[in-house]
Amino acid sequence: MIYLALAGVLFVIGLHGLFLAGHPLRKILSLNVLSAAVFLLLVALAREADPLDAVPHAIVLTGIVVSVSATAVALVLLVRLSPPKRDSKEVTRKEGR
Amino acid sequence: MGGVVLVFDVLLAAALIWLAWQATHTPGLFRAVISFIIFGLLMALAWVRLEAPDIALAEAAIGAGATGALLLSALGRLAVTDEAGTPWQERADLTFWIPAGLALLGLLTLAAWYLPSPGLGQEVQASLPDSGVQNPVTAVLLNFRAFDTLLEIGVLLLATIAIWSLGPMPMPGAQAIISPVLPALGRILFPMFALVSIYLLWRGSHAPGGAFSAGAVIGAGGILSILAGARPWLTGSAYGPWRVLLSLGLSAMLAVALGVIVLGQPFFAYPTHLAGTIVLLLELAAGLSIAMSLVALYLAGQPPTHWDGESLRQ
Amino acid sequence: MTELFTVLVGLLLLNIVVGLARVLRGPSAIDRMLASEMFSTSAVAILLLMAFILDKHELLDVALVLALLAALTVVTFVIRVWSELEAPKSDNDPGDTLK
Amino acid sequence: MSLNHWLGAVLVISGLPFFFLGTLGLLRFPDVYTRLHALAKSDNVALGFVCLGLAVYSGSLITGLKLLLIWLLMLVASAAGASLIGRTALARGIKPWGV
Repeated sequence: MIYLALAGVLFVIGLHGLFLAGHPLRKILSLNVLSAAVFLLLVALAREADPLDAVPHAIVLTGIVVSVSATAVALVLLVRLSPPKRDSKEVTRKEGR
Repeated sequence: MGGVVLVFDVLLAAALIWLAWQATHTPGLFRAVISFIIFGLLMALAWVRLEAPDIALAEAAIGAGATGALLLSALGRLAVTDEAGTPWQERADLTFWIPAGLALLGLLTLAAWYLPSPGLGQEVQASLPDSGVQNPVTAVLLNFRAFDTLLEIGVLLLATIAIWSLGPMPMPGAQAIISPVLPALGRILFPMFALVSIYLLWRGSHAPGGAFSAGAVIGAGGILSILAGARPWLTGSAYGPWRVLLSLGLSAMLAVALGVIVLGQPFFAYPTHLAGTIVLLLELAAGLSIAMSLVALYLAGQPPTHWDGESLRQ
Repeated sequence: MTELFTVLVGLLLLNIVVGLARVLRGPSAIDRMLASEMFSTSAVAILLLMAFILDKHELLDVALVLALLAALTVVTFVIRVWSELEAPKSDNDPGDTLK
Repeated sequence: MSLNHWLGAVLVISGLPFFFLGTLGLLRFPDVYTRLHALAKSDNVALGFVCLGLAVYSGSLITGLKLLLIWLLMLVASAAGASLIGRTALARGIKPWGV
């Protein structure tokens, strides 16, 4: 029961952050919080079943891998889109641009 | 006894909410990232409390390990590490957000209320003997709902392709500190990573573990050894081994899915006597692909065709 | 005996929650990083105790994975974030621009 | 309630104060180096006590070895992390407190 409420609160926090955050990195973090909330909801519901419902567990396992790949793509896009670092051309050369 | 467990749950929930708030709503990007890493760590504890050790394993490996490394190295490459002013846009209307949030919470509660409560636990238990493994989660992942896993491996491959298509991988800057600790760490820990992931793969058929955790662990090991400056073991022309290993999981799953049709079975329905072997082989292929994809995601770009250690350091 | 262990787990979690104050206060990035390292040690201990409370020895594997990956975050931080920043200019500088 | 249960519980309990001392150090010590010092030592001693206690409690060799492995991994992670952090902090010119 506590975990269901936790999932709800995290969902709202994540959604609020996703819509209103200023920096793109923060939006990515909010998206991750949001997905954690959804996973939590699924697993907390699976626990009510008897015997333990294995299907949501498998779905969440799949979801974690999908969300990490989405995060990685988003982060790479963010790094490529943001202006190169201030300190000198050296970094620019290193970054291969 | 019950009281202490309740206190534990409430403390954990409060800490998680506070960390989520920190990660999304307080100033300072680094603070947000570190809060999110700790959030992942505590989520692993929450999964244990919710009797989902499989997910706890994956969260410990991916959430607390790989995601943290991804976020931190992205942060290191960003020019601006701090935002000016408040981290969220000021046009937040409380008159809209409070009712909207409450309504959303209410809808979620309603949805949770109406879900069929017994779930599919009975059905999974009943068909477990035909699946070839004893761990219900592995059975669902690689037998009953193998289609989902196929798509998931596809997503990983797609993510890797997307990242590779963005250009060559950024070369790491010259290391500011020369420490004897790092290479030694890579040397000592990498065999341990390999050992633990083989152990998890082997355990996967009858206990929590399996391809996901094993792949994530060895992928994290790869990230650590790249950080430690180890010369990547995947030398060779035209990044041949990368491509083969990355697509191994998807191709193996497709081969099995279509192969069983030749044997006269429906799509993805394994013959019962072969199920155990098939699941094990699929786990091996999927684990290798997941590990390679994690390392590829971490590299943030297409690795160079010819990889020699000297040019990497320059 | 499991009652005793449950109390200990509660105390360890309380330890983590108190330690969160360091994440809140900072002042610099490395202090927050240290706090996170402390949390991973405490989480490993909690998982070990929980494995014995619930009598589920597979939780030992979760602790094992957590212990294995404990080095990853710190090493990434030091190499990829901290070393890339500019060094502090003066002695009065707290030593870190990254909050 | 046999002897190894009691012995194990006593060992586990004796680990707890070290956890609290580590947190106290993390919260109260003035700079990076002293906090590093508090964490790298006391938390690992605490985890060592917990692992030893649980190994005695379980009384099985395999579990004991796994616990030992977990402790050793945490030691490696913490030692490497402490060395990297300390070295980088010094290289970046963060002054030790009181020097």
